[in-house]
Amino acid sequence: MYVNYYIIVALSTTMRVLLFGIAKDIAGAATITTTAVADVAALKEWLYEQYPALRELRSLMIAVNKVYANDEQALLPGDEIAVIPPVSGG
Amino acid sequence: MYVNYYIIVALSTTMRVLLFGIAKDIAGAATITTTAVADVAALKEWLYEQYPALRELRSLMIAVNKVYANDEQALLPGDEIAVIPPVSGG
Amino acid sequence: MRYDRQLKLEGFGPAKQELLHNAAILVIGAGGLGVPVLQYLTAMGVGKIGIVEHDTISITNLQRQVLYHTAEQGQSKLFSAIKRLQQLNPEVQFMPHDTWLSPENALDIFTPYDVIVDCSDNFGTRYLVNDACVLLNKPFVYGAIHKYEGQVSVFNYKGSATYRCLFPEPPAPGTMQNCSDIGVLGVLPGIIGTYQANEVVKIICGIGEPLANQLLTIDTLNNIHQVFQFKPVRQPISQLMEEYDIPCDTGGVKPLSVQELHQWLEAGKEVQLIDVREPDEWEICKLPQAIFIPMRMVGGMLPQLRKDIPTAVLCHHGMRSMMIAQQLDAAGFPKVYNVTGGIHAWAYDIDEQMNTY
Amino acid sequence: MRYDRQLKLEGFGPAKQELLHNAAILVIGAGGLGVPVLQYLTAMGVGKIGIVEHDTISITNLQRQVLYHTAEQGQSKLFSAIKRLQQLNPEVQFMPHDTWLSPENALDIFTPYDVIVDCSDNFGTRYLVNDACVLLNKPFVYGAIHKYEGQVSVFNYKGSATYRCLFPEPPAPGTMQNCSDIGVLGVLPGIIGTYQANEVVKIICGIGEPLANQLLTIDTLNNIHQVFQFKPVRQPISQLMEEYDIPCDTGGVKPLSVQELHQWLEAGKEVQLIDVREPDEWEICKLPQAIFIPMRMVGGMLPQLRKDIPTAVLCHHGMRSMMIAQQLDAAGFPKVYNVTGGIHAWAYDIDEQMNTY
Repeated sequence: MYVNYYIIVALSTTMRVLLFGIAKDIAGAATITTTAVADVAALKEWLYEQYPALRELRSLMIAVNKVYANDEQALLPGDEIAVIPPVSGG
Repeated sequence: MYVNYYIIVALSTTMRVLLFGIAKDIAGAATITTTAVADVAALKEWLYEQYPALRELRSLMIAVNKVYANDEQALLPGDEIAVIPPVSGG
Repeated sequence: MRYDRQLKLEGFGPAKQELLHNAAILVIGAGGLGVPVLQYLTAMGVGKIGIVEHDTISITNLQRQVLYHTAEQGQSKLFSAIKRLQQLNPEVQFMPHDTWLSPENALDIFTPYDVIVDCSDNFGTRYLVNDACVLLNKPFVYGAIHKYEGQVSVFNYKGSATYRCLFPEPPAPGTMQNCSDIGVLGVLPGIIGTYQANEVVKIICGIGEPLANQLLTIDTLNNIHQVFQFKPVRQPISQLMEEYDIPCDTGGVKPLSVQELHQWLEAGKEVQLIDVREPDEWEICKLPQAIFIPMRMVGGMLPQLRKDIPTAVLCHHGMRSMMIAQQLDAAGFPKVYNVTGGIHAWAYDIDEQMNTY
Repeated sequence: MRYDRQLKLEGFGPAKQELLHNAAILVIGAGGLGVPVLQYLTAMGVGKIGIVEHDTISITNLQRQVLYHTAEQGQSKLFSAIKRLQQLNPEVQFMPHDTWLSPENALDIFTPYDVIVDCSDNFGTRYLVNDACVLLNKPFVYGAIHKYEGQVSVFNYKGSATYRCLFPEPPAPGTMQNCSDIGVLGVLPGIIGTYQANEVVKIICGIGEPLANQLLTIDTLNNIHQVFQFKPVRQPISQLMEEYDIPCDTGGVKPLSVQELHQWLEAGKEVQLIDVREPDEWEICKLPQAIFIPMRMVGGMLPQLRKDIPTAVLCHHGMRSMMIAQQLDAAGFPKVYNVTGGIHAWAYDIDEQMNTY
């Protein structure tokens, strides 16, 4: 048995966001950097402002550390954020 | 930009080993626990002693933290160890 | 003898083969995803396979729909597929549903099946499949593709989350997600479809861990696989919606081919050509007549743009420019055009000396 | 028109399609892995495809080799495959190599091709493919399967590591890796083969990141994907070995069916039946005549075992017991038998009341 203690020291004022599917196309990049935002709702607001076309997707899944996140979820520096739009191709 | 500092405190005297392919069949488990061993050579020796059939495979790839490891590589508590035998099915 | 390799397989064997034999699976769509799903479920010995398909075989299908023959263009996909699958395994019983799925027929069609496999190619059908599966309490195996990426999941399985738990409603009418044909690498639906077939087998046979409450994303260019966890957010459905089709009316935006644009520019026609790419793209290649306004700057520049002449929007392949063209159209610009295929098409069809990327 | 969806695809387009058209790909084996590789490379428009295959179609192939028809049993896989693939895409040129790959023919066969795709099913061929690719400086795309797991990699690509950098030499002659038929789920080679086809396209077209110096492992039961990194360990090869076949002589170990074992036990034949499973398995079901010695204890128990009567070794499916049977045979035990299919087969074929797991 072993135990890991992680001490995360945040020097960060920005956040890295991974984009999937058409969100990647709209932003023109697979990864973007945001100013630090407090929660998922604020992140979405920032995204919609930067890339108005994202709003047209209507449903935009945000995952934090590989788990689906509600609008209320707080974001911390170092969180792994993913933006996953719906995909319809077949 | 952000920086993570990890401080890993080892309380461990055993190690967890993931088995793939026929190594899993030979051991009868996908994960086994070894006594702590110093390096990859010692790990292989332990494996061959526990499961003599593994020696017949002749080439047994050991990966530590997702990277191929030579016999000389030291093992630390918390390392993610994988045993990957050759596979021939098609 | 046919299933010898599965009968011998540790963790499978005769009991699991019997479960496959007793199963009835419905596959929605016999296209890019449906073909590999059908091929492998047929080969492995599912007892009864239903197929919903009403399309005919087109030459543009054949780059990814490997079941069909070039000589079969114009023929029914449904019956060509069944003919071919029967040649592979005559022990399987096939049920043809020669129709498009609709709110009128979905519940009746789904009722006799144990698992629904969604291999459709549009949001309307995907939401209809979801809602019908929720109403009938049937699991459905989801796969979808976009360019070089795929998604796989299992919805509504033993109370697990549904498609609407992830994506409550479809993209807006007229958006490119619904309406543009953005292309696909032929092998991608092969990868995603085989994963779907695998999930079906896992559900039917009770082996392994199906992707319930998990979304697998696959980036085939970089071999990055991620699994995202989520939970059911139950929103009760009491009946299907009346309409699932999402109109593709793109407002006043008209397509403009690079050939037409070329003629306009040669003829000196007055047009406001806006290139919405990023600065590093602009460095590589540009049209001298274009105004350079990166996509994210367009909103702030609207007052400076002319509304008295036609506007054509250009990007790399015609996707970002479609977004901006729609924005301009909505903002009241008259005669907004989107340059189809973007500067990439220009480089190939008009100016072969142009740098490409 | 045929390749419209690829021509439209951002990052692909006419230039990449032309690279596919100009490429010559050799596929070793038209079996479980080879079929999806061939189907998708053909559909996507590779210019020239060579196939090395000398086997005939067997009914047991059809659970995973979805290209063939039940009516074609006994016919040449090679020519059936080419006939079917030509119906899919007559624009592709197919080169039949109606032979088994050998040290005598490998270099000549490989020379005209740009990429070699290893879809073989045995270690001898895999090491031969590796060595020939190293000698000729050609990349090869590797795929291999075991039960519910697969491996994919790209070897010898622009100086990257080779198969022997990972696995310097093949398993010993007679080991089960070479010689037992352990079964496979039909859809697994479909998943791995489509990944291989994707890697071929990435190499030919220069898109994405091919799996050079990376081994992708896929666990299809639990959807666990891992990528392991490694580096070239150059061991110069100046010529092929004389012989690559790995003999399957399993010493004195003979197979024993559960039917035969049943007859022996009914008849009271004197036999030392050793069950080498683990205690929790023994709890679930057992044969009353068996001696229980978990696998890892057998080595220490050898002096207590009888050498004057035949020994039969039993486990769950016949794999662990084969290992032990070989160990006993090597230790000088006479008349060593391995119970084929293990206690699982017994439960299905002899005693339907027995608990299974």
